[in-house]
Amino acid sequence: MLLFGANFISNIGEEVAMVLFGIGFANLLFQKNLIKKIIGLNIMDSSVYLFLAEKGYIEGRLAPIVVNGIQDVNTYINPIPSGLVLTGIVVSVSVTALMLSLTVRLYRRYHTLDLDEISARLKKEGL
Amino acid sequence: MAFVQNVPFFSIILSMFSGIVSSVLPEKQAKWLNTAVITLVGAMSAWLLSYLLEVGGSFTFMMGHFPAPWGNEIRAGALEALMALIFSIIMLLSLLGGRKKLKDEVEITKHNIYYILTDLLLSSLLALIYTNDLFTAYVFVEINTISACGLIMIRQNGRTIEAAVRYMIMSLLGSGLLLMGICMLYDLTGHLLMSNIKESVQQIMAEGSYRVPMLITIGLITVGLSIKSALFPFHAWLPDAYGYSTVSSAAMLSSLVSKGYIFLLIKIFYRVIGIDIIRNSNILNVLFVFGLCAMIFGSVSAIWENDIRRMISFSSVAQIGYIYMGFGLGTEAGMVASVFHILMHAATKSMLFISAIGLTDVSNGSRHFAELTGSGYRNKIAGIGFTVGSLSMVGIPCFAGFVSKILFAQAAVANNAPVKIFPTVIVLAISTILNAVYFLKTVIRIYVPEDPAFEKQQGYLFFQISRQKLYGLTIICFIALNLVLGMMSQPIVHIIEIGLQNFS
Amino acid sequence: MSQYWMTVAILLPIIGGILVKVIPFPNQKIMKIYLECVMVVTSLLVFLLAWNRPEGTLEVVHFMQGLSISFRIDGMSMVFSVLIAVLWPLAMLYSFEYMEREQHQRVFFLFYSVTYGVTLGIAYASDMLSMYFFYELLTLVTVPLIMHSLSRQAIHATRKYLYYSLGGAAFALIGIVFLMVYGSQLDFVLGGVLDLAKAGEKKQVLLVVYLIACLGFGVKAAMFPMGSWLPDAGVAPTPVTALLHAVAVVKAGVFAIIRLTYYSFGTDFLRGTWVQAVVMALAMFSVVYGCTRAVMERHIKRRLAYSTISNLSYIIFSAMIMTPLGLVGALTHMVCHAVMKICSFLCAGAIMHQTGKTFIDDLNGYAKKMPVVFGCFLVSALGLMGVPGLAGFISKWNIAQAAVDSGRVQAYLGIGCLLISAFLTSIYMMSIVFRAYFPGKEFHYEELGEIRDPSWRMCVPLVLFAAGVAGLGLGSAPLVRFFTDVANGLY
Amino acid sequence: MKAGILLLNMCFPVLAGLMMLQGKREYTGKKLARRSLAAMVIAACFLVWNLTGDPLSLHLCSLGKDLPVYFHVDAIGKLFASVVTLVWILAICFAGEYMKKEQDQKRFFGFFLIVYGVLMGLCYAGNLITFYLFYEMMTLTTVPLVLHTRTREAITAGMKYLLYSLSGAYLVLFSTYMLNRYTTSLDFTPGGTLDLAAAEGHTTLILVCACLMILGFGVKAGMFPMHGWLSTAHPVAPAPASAVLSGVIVKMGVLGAIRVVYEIIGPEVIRGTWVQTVWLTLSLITVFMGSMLAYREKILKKRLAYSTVSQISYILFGLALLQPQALTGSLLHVVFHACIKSCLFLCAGAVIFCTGKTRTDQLTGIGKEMPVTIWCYTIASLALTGIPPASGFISKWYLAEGALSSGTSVFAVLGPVVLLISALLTAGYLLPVSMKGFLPGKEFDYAHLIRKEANLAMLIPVSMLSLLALLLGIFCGPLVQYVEKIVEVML
Repeated sequence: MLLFGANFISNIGEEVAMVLFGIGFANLLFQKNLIKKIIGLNIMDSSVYLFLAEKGYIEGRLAPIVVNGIQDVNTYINPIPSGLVLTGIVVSVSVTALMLSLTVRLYRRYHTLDLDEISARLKKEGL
Repeated sequence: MAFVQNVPFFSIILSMFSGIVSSVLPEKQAKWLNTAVITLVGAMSAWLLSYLLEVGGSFTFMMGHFPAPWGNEIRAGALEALMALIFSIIMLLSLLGGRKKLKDEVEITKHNIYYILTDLLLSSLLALIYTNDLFTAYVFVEINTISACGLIMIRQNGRTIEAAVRYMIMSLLGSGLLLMGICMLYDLTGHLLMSNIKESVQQIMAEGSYRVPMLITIGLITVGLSIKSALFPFHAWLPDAYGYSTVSSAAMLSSLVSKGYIFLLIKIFYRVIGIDIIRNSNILNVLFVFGLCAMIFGSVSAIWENDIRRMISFSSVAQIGYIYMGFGLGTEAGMVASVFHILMHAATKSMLFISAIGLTDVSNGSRHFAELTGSGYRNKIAGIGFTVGSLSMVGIPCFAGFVSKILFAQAAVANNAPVKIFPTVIVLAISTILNAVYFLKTVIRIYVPEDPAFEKQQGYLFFQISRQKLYGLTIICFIALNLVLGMMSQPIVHIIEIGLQNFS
Repeated sequence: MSQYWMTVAILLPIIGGILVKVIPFPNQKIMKIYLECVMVVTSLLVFLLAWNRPEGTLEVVHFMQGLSISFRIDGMSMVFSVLIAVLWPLAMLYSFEYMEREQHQRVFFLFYSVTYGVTLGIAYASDMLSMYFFYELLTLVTVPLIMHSLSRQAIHATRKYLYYSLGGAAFALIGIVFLMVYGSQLDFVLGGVLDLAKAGEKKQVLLVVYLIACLGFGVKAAMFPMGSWLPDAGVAPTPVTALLHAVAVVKAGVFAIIRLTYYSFGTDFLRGTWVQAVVMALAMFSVVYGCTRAVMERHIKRRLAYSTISNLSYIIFSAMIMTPLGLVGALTHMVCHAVMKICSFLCAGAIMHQTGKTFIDDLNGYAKKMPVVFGCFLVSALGLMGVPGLAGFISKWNIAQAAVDSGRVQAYLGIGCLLISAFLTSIYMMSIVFRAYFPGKEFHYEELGEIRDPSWRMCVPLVLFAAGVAGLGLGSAPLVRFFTDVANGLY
Repeated sequence: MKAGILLLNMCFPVLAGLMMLQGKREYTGKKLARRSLAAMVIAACFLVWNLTGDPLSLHLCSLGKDLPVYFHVDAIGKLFASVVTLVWILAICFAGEYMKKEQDQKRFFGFFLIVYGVLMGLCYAGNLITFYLFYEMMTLTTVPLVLHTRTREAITAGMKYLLYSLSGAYLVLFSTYMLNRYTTSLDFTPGGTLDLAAAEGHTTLILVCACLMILGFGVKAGMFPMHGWLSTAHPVAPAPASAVLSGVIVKMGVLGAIRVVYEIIGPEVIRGTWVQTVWLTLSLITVFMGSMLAYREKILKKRLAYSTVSQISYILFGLALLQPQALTGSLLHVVFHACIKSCLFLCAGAVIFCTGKTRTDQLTGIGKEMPVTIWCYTIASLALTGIPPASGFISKWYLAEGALSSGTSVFAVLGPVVLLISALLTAGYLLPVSMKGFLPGKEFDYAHLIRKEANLAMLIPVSMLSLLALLLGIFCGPLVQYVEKIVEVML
């Protein structure tokens, strides 16, 4: 009953975020293909950002950018989650970049993206 | 505000900027800069520590003059200072010890990258230690991960890259969970500064609302961090990562990186959620069980290894198990024991890695036991280092290992939950036996003399202290550190106790 | 006498031993003279310390609150240290000739004399942790002695020895930690240091812990399930087997058990509990088990090793009676068995050294060629069998008296086990003697060739020990009186 | 002074024996025999000196706390001692001739003397500890006599003998441990030294101890079920040795039983209990079984050995009745059987020595070849069978009478019956030899008959023993009175 609780509709964003998080997590964990893993990672991160954004968003308010000098706090949504999302995006971008670069290296070496196959090769190399 | 209170901030910023600067420096200067910075950080932490012991208590340091809850804060207490001190010492020693090996294994152009990564690692570790802000903590966790990954793959071969990928994947899973947890916490409390979060968490708990979300949050954070610190079921990435990277990296990874996460977890327990709530939730029992499993499993798989580096790595799994078992005891004493074990293991494990490399070097770089026969004579200093490390791991009195063993056992015995007494002490004893099995097996092996003719024919080279003064010096420092931890443990334990009291 | 002499006595052989490696001796002879001097001086010092023993405790190193290394001499220490001090110089003298054919002697002598110091440390330790410290140390310093020959077999034996004793120590440590928490202190006090106020409601837990710790120490004392390292360790050179695996190491285990039972947990706490029954039963079983294995064994040293297992369990059995008389019995057998067994082991060593024969079946008729050695062997064998007038009889008598006096039926059974094992002892010792003395009609002494007794350096210790066996058997009254005082806490 | 003589009586033969063992030059049997004879004579003088005069006692030394070595010359001791000495001297005369054909005569005579010394100690032993001491020594020192010939079977027999006796000794030791607690002292005092206060409520335990004691000494006395060694060990020894073994040594088991039952535990404790029943049953079984086995045995010496088994059990039966006349009978039988059985064994020895025949069926016509020997044999056999007026009759008479007048229900009747049957069997297995010997039947060819009579050195002891067997029966007055005096003291 938790799922279809009273504020099921109003919290739709969070639920979606959770589902996405699960999907991403599962991909990152279970996919053999490295690229798909990375995609999973990105899904996971984005779901978190969605979650944060949902948290920060307040019905009927503006993005926290001061235009035509309205200083009133109540006109804007909560800026901190947005800040967090920005930071998070930075982090995830860098991580993704790193992962991709690693993948490229591995691919150059072994011409495959399958991690298990790679480790099998490595065993053969006896390194 | 006393000037010394700037130390935490300075040390973080200093190491970060030195990293940035060294990107434009040539390799040699980068090396010196890095060494200098680490030494400086160590010295400053020592100063801070003495100051904090003098005045007692702790202080928070506002960054950019924004007051809470908007600003970002740094908090320093005795325990943090101690951690920073020991970490920087160990980092310095591991770098010095592995320097020659680094020359051989990593091409010269990559060296200043290596030092950049080290600087970043140091800064992120310091940040993890000092920060008072959860999201900052998350960011630095990621930085930590990235730099660690870099340290692994700096040595170019298939193994290391594969290890790096595995490491990345696992720790990204971990940090994903951590991030989720943090977000939910933020959702629940609306704060990011630890102290504020704690207040509101206390409130929520007092009201008795949001029990399930809170539990989930605790679970997410704990699991995330324990994945990153390679607790038993999530340790698959560890042996490769530690076993094949260049030795300084291995030493630093095993002794510092994972410990940084664990320390963060402790901070979250004490300063974010509040230890009482944690104790009331069952999370500690889960950690306890996994810790015990790790203690046994790690040692067993270490026994089956016949590659010295991987063996040491597996022993790390067991040691991490000790730490979590200490958490699981759920008492102050258990926590103290765990923290001391963090220090002890950091000191000992890095020494083991460094001396193991010395042994393999005089055996044509082979890491298999068969070839290691008699290497203790070919490289005396490394042999001694390894022996001391092993004895400390087995828990012979006078060495650091013994103290933490005693602390754990005492904590277990004094535990008010009698269910945990016997499992703990028995498993402690058993894992001692297992440690003895694999470590002393190696010690005996390296001290069984190989016959000279064979050595000549193999072309084993002998270690001259005159050619590697630095290496010898490092090992000696490590041994000294170990003995200090072993024989003058009382003040250190005292500091830890104070620090933990300041936490809550 | 000043307390600091204790430290001197412990450090003297250790440093002296290490110097063997450092000083460039012109030749073996001088080194041996030097070593013997070190041994003798140390022993004299030990005798002096026992003669007028320093009062009070001497704290050497301080780890943390309650954790320190400190020395004190009480009755038990006197017994053990003097026993060691008597045996060591003689064994060293013996080893000089025995080791002549062996490789790297210097290492051997180094550790041989270091072990002396460490064992003294065990004797003088004033509390559980100090004893534990030296106990572990003993394990480590004896390792090179066992793997001295560096053969595959020796290395295997060494590993086994290491794992067993370190494991045992690990379990013993549990007991020590419990003592730290539930005891008023760690120092040895006859009658126990348990803080009954705290221990009261946790009695069962503490009993279990005692059992664990006792078995832990029992590993070194080669009690039944954990004794199998001892026969394997026989690959070590005979001086080691004789001195360490018949006396120093194994007796250290027994010593620790006595310390644990009488001086830490306290007999009043343990007497009449199920733990006493369990340990006693184990001891009784291993008494019989050891003898049986010894009868089945064909290799001289292994046979003697198994006999050691059973004899050690005599001591444990007697200690488990948990009365002053029981302690007296234990101490008596500790001393008597030490002398007898070292004598028989050294004889076995002399035989192996002179003839190169290691199996009993090859010993036919050697008694005619080596009268002295086999004479001593005969004496020790009779002593082990418990023939009156020799040491064994006295100790068995004391143990049995303690058992009878305790009035427990289990103790009566224990006496039965003692006698059964005495019978088996007569089988496995006498069969050797028979072969040596009565080789059979068709045997020709010419086959043996030029075999003769070893030189004085080997014979003197043998004869002295054999005389000791007889002497203990004939005039043990003052000794036993002294033990009684020790058991009643007069020292 | 007398104490000195007492000691000399024990030590002198031992020293003489040791000197003989250590003597470098190889003497001929005759020389050795003369020397040992001389030694024996001297020892005998000491003995005579001891016998005259009041009982004296002597505290020699103390093995340990409350383990005194204590000698006390009382009537029984004197009786046994004189019997031993008599048989010994004669046996040595015989040996001087007989041992010509054997090797290692030095060892034989040496141990022969030593055993004598030990036996003296056994007879004079004043408390249980001392008795046990010498008992063990006796076992150990007689082993070389048993396996003298060093053939494989001899050695196995020796081992068997050793192990049986030791197991018996350990049974004794066990109950010694126990009794030491429940008695006022272990000194032999007629009527027993049981400490009734301490023994209160432990009756069963004490009875068990008594039973074990009896069984333990029963081993030496060849009582069923522990008789197995006797028929193996006695025959393989050289004739003089087997003569003393079977004539004297076995009696020491009897002595032990007497000492324990009548002078430690006390007859009153045992009378009417299950212990007495067991003892009686066992002894009767042994009597019957021994004779049966002897009857079915072909080898002469083995046959004699079996007969010893049954005859000793006569004595034990007498002791078990706990009744004055029966006890008298037993003591008498001790003396008589000593003379008779050694005589018989010596005869067998002479036959083997002269003709080399061992089996009874070879002995047809032997009477013609060596008439004197066989005459002695015949007299002795008659005496053993109990034909009046020869000695055996007297003792059996007393035994039977004692049995009938003892309150024991079944055994009062059963005993005499069994005795009678076994007497018939005795006749059945002893006399045929002499019958066949003298009356070989007509198909025996007298042509090849040559006189192979043994020479004087052998004949004198044999004939003297047989005469004793006869005369002691006819002029038994003084002996009987002496024995009755002893019995009065005891019961």
